[in-house]
Amino acid sequence: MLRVHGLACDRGDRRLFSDVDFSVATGEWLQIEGANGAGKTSLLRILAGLAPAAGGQIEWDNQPVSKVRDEFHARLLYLGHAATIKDDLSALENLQTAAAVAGSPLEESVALLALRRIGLKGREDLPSRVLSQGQKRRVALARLLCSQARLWILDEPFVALDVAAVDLLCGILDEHLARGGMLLFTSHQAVHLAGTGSSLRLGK
Amino acid sequence: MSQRFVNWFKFASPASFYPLAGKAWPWFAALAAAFCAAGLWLSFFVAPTDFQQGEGYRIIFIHVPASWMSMFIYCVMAFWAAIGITFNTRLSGMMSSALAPTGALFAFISLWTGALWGKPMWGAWWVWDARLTSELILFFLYVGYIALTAAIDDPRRADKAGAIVALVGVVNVPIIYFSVKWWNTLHQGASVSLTKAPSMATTMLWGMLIMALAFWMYSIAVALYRVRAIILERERHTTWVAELPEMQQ
Amino acid sequence: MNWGSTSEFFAMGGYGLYVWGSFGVTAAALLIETLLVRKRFSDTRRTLRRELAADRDSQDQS
Amino acid sequence: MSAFIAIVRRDLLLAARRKSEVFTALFFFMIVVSLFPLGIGPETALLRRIAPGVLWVAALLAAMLSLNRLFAADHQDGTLEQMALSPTPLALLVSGKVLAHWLTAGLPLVLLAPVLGLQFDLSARALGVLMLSLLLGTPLLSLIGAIGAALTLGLRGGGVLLSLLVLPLYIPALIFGAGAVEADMAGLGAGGHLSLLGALLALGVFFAPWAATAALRIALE
Repeated sequence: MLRVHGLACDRGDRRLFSDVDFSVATGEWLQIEGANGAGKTSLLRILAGLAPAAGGQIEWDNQPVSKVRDEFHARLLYLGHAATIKDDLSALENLQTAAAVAGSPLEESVALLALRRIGLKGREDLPSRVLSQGQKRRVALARLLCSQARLWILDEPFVALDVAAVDLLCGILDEHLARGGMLLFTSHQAVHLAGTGSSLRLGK
Repeated sequence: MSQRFVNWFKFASPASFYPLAGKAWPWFAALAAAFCAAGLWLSFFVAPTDFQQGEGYRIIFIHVPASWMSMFIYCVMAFWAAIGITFNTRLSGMMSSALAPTGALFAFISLWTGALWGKPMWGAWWVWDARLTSELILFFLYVGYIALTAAIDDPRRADKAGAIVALVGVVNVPIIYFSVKWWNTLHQGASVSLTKAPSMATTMLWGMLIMALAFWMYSIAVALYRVRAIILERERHTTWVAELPEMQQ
Repeated sequence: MNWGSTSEFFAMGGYGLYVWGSFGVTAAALLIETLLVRKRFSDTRRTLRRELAADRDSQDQS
Repeated sequence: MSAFIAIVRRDLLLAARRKSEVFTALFFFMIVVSLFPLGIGPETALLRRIAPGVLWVAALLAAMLSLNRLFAADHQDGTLEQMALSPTPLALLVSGKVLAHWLTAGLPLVLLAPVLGLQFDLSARALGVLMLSLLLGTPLLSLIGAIGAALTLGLRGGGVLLSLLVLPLYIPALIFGAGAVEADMAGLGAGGHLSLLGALLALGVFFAPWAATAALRIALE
């Protein structure tokens, strides 16, 4: 259970947003909307613990997140705007390294299975340099398939994906929610997900 | 007890430190002028001519205090850096960046006067004496600090990065000093050192101490004045700045 | 008193260039620093005053 | 620990796929060292005297070349954020990156140095001490360099600033490293210098990842 109360964020001298309240319980999703520069990415980064908040509290399982930081990070999967894909490594190497850094190393067979499901069959060993933008996003999203994290925080997960990939991703997100996972994401488009969800609009 | 604790943190906020610094700096400036006059009088009229070095030795009355100050100011910067990192106070970063230019200036004065002392005594403008070399490296450390904090646009980030540089530097200063000293003895044997002037008379020591006090008071006065400017620059959008008497009219 | 005359004082026993070079540059450096700090402070104060005055004007009009 | 190994493995893989960067630094080292005799003259006694200093300064500059990119790519593609969110402490992962940097930028210098030392007519014994001093000293260069690289991450003119910050801190390593070889050639024994270099290395292993991590967190905010 993630609960946020009175959250505020500054950039330089300017206040991006303030008094943001919401909570996400098991099996729920929250879509964060807002114009460019409204602070969507900043909000996600604050929630993930990458940036400090200018005010307010974030609670994880009824405890301030600053007190249970390690436990929170072990339960969290954050995919930022950047692709986190190294051009010189293959899709398989990228996926395995990312998973190992996140603390849950993958067997090669499991990783291959995930890449196959995300639609990269036959491209597992190519250097990521030769993959298209959308295929690189798929490599990054393959991490979702192997993730044991309860809370997913995704920044613009639908960008650069074709229709088939959007459907595939929605399916993956539905599965996660059905397992009792929580999901926070930003997107400009309307998304149809199963389970209970709501949307939060930043800025005026 | 707790009352006193609260008070300290009250003065650590820029809003209450600004008027305090405004009241305090003239006193330190006056003290600096008084000590400077006394120190100059001691160093030119009371201290006798040195029988080995003639009148040239009078340079040490500013050289030695300036070297002391440059090292002392670096330590104070590191102290503020540590405070800033531990308590996350805004003022400490401002104090560090207010002190850095003055510290660099004293390091420069120390090098300049060292060269002017060395020319008549050693016959060369620059010798790789352990103390002079360490002072040069200290000057580089100051320049690094100032360049880094100037390159970062966001002042809060600049303060934090500067704090790390200051702390890493202060750990390294003794290591650098001893390594340079060792290097020096290995290469040219014990050379004439500035501070170990042959006949260190008590009057000379007093002259140096009083000049050091003058520099000290000067540094405090200038740092307080500069930190006032920094506070205004950083806190320009706050209401307390808008309500300051000097902002009216 | 160490000095017989003013010229003797300025000659510094032949070390005049070095001694006055040191003391002079030190005095100049400290003076310049003081002036620069004063200028920084008054510049900041002036810009802030103008900003605040402009803010007040726009508030009066609205 | 698996995350640490993954980071080291990944950085080594990346270096292996981009060999040109490693070789550029190595050739830079070779060229700088070879320039000195051309500037000073081929007199053997003089060359032997300046060899430890020249080799050490060149190694220092060559190790600096690749520091710029130590965290820059990871910062750009978001990998650094993932590292910060890892359950493994960031300082440990940073140590992994430093280790990989040393293996690709420091160790080759150590291996190449005796060959270049021959150009300066160093004795076999002096070459051995030179290698040993570089073996102890180059990890220190990577460790201190990581602090500078983290502090200048994403800044305009970061490269020049990095050298300004890091080079003064390299001085003790330079003094003890080059001093070890000189002391040995003068018949004084290199033990003191080498053990001090080792002590500095121990200090660096302990503190530098911590300081670099603190600097990285500032850059990430």
